[in-house]
Amino acid sequence: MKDNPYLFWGLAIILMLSATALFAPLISPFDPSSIDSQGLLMAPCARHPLGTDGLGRDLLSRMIYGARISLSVGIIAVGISILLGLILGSCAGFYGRIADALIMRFADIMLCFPTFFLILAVIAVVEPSIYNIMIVIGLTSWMGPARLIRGEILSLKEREFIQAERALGASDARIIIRHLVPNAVGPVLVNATLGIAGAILLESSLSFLGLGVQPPVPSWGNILIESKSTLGIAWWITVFPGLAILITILGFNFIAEGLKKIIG
Amino acid sequence: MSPLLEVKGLKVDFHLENRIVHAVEGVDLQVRRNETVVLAGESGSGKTITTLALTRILPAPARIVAGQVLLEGRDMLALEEKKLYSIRGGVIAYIFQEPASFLNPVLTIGEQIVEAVIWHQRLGRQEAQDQGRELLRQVRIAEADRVFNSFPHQLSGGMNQRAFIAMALACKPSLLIADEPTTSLDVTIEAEILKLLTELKEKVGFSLLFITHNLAIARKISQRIYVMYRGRVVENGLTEDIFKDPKHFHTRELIAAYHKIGKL
Amino acid sequence: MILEAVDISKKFPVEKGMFGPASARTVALDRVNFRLMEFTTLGIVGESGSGKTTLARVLLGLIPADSGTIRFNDAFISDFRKDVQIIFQNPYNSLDPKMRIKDALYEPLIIHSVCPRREMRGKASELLRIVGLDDAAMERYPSQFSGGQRQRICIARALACGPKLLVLDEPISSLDLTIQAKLLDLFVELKEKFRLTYIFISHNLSVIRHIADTVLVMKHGRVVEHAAAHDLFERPAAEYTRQLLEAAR
Amino acid sequence: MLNYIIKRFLGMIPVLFGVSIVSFAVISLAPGRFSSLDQAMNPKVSAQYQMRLNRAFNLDKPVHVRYFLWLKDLARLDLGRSFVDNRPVAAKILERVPVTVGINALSLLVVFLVAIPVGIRAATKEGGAFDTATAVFSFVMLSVPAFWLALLLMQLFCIHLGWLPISGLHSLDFDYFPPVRRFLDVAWHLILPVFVSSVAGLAVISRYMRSSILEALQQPYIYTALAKGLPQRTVLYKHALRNALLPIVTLAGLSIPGLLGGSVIFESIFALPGLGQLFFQAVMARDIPLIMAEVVLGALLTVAGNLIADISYACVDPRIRYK
Repeated sequence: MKDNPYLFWGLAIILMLSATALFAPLISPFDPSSIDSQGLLMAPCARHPLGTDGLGRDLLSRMIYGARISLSVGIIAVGISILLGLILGSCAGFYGRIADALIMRFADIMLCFPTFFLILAVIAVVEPSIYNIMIVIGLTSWMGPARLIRGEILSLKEREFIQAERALGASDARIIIRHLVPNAVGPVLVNATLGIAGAILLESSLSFLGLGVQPPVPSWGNILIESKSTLGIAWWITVFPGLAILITILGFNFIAEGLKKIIG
Repeated sequence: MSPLLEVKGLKVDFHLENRIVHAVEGVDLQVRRNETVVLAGESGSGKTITTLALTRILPAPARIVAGQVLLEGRDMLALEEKKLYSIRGGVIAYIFQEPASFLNPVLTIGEQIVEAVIWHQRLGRQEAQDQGRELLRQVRIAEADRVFNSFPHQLSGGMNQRAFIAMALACKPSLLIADEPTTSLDVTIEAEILKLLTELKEKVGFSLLFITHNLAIARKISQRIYVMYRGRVVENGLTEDIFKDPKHFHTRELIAAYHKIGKL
Repeated sequence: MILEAVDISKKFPVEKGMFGPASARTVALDRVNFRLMEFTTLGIVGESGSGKTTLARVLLGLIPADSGTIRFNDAFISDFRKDVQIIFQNPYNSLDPKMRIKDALYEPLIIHSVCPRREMRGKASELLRIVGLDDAAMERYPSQFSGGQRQRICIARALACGPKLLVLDEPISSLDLTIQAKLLDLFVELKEKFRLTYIFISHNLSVIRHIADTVLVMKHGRVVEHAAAHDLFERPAAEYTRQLLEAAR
Repeated sequence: MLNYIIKRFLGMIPVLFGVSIVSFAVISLAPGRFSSLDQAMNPKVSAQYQMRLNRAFNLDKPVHVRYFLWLKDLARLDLGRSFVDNRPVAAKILERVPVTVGINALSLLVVFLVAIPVGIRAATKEGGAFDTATAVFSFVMLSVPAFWLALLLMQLFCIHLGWLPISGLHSLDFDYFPPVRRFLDVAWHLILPVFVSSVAGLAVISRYMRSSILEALQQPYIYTALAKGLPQRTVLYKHALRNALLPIVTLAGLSIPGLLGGSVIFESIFALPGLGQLFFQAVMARDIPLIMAEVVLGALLTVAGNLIADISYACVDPRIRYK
């Protein structure tokens, strides 16, 4: 682990973050929606280490709960996209020309849409809730994993050690489990990690535009909505949530970089 | 009279991430004018690195740690980089193994020949192009004009190698180094290229340092042979002496394999 | 007779149409016929693009032939996947990089349940010994071996389920001459020891002369000549065979 | 080459057909229900909204008929009328195209003019200070949320230092400026938006260029160039660079969807009257015809971008030009 600093620091950041999200109720000094009447827009001080927002709510507590939103959206959205990618990608890779042509053409079509446009269009017609966002991000980002998995399968299928296994009489299932999966898991893992970073970025941008997680539920993105109106006044409302997003995405990018080193 | 090329105690190390590999451990060899010398050895014996070191076109991790390369008395290893430009291609020229990958895929054959002629002989573009077409005819390419304007991917392996030879001879070098030029070609085409090389050598007049692991070719075209094994010259002498009375164990092994499956 | 190929033909699409069938198709095999006697070595020789590798893959059922049949004599070949194995040319590609040598050797033992789980390690080390490698290889990965050693591991894997017919597709072409010579000796030794039949494919005529009993010369997917090795090298019938021999001398 | 282009054009037709189907599918989620937001505010308004939806999409007819009707209108560029101000959607979009395309083109230009030399220098001085500095910059810039970067820079340059305008495309008394002053005024307003929208591209393309050059320098044909005695400069700029630039050309075409997506955020933050801001407003107002039109337009621009990328790649790479 030591000779792979990227992986080490990446995992450190993400584990710390996951712990924060998991034990949010225990470690959060205040209830995220409790209002401190005397402390409207207070600068960081002993009571409120990260200051308070316009309604007097403690920023640290809201950010701790915000971690839950960001992580869960990221992981579940990518879970959906990887699952879809796995199913469609392996069908395209394994079951010959017709399935391959259809699935890949469908992926090309989906890739034509600027992802953000597509997501916003769907959210315009469907209520913007955290679950819808997870599903929408998942449904509009399966194309990358699908192409990756298809590519891995096609390149592996030609490799001689797969031919040798078939000559030995190994069944398709055995070849998939014993040979295709171990060789493909590395690149898919890297893609998934980058996918989570991307999904978190998407969620916070959507929430920042007021189309993601709806207040009062705290998410790093929607906390920043207020920063537009408090730009010159409350620097902490802009700096801290943004920093949290940056560090999280950096963490996932570090893990991806570290994994790339391992799979070579 | 003094030999055209004399290599004394040449040592080349590879500085890899965590270890140093001694690719060439003290090589001595000579090439006289208009002589054909073969540098024979199996993969990993250091024969290619030795020849690349002569004009210092080594890959990044390689370092020349000792030795002298005397070309007509001047030590190539002591020369300043700028001075080497006139030697490379002008006095010592190279032909490599896979013509398709050693030719630039996005430049025409003509352009790759002309740039050498212009650089060395300071000719005008038009004059250089005429000379280029003449060179292609000299290596017995029938449709010289078509090949001149074609890209490497449009030509067969044999045709690319002929064009490569034309390019190498563009500036009338006195020493041509051929690194397994026919290994990737079919048997019938290999015979043609070898015949072409020996004819050109007689007509144009240059020394040929031929690298190969194929002793049948070595026996057919060379007067003298150096046998390399694990970075050292383990045996050298007249071709027939080496075949009749090999001394070093590796040479004996090579000759035995040659008699069993090396010749028809 | 252990195997007979009758009129085997195969074409490969060149330009895959966007939706419709391929426009042009190259001929890989064109009505190939031959018989293979048991315990002999059939050499198949030809230049690149002659179809010899395609023929090997068709014989192993890895690619379907367009037409023609392959009849196995069930006195010798009863269980096709067990009795017929293949060795490929590129040793760097024929072993799963993510799998230890031990597991690679266990694969055939498990697939054909050659022996119970607890005896597998013993069987695997015996296979390694047969091809001249020691037990230390078990725990290592393919990347830690030279080309010649990897090819020996592939041979061990192919022998694991006691095959009768081994198809060798340019098994030594990408190796150094001295290692080629050693592997050839190993092939000859194994053939005697396990009473095997070989189909040995190579573009190198001297290797074929050394090991083959009968020789099949192929050009553009067609059999140009099929004769006993001695006759073929002394008195080649086909013009193309003479050209090949002349070029190699 | 010509048949390559024709094949690419023909290949585009099924893709466009698919795009129209997906766009219609996305939007057809809407008419059946309306979001809870409207219902909470005022039941009467939502009833009116529902009636307008029915008329705009002739909901009574079966799906496939509705689809063909929509497609017919689309083909005639009759994209229906905006719910917000009843103006034809096509007109509303058309007047905003120059702003978005302009900014995106500018940021693409900035990306390529800066990232390519940076990538080359980082590659030639591999492992040096410059190389590590650009590596860190790229890594962080890829992790920074673009909207947050915009906020920070606005705080610094607009509020704190006051060097740059905080939003809008031009100053208040823009109409009285002479032409040159107008140009400078718009340029002055675009400095921050273009920089923010090109940061991600800079990070990606400079790293990509660096690895592409390093890979090209290890190719066998570089040995041939050196063996011909060509100087380092020629080997780098003529032999390595020309091969290394090939993949960069396609990246330009492929980055269009990302740029379009990003413009929604930049144009909202910097209040620039472009397609992105229009799209954002349409989404907030549930202006279905406008949303549908922008989604299809976004896809068309992307398909055009892919086409340009394909064709320019074929022009640059002879292996495709001369099959």
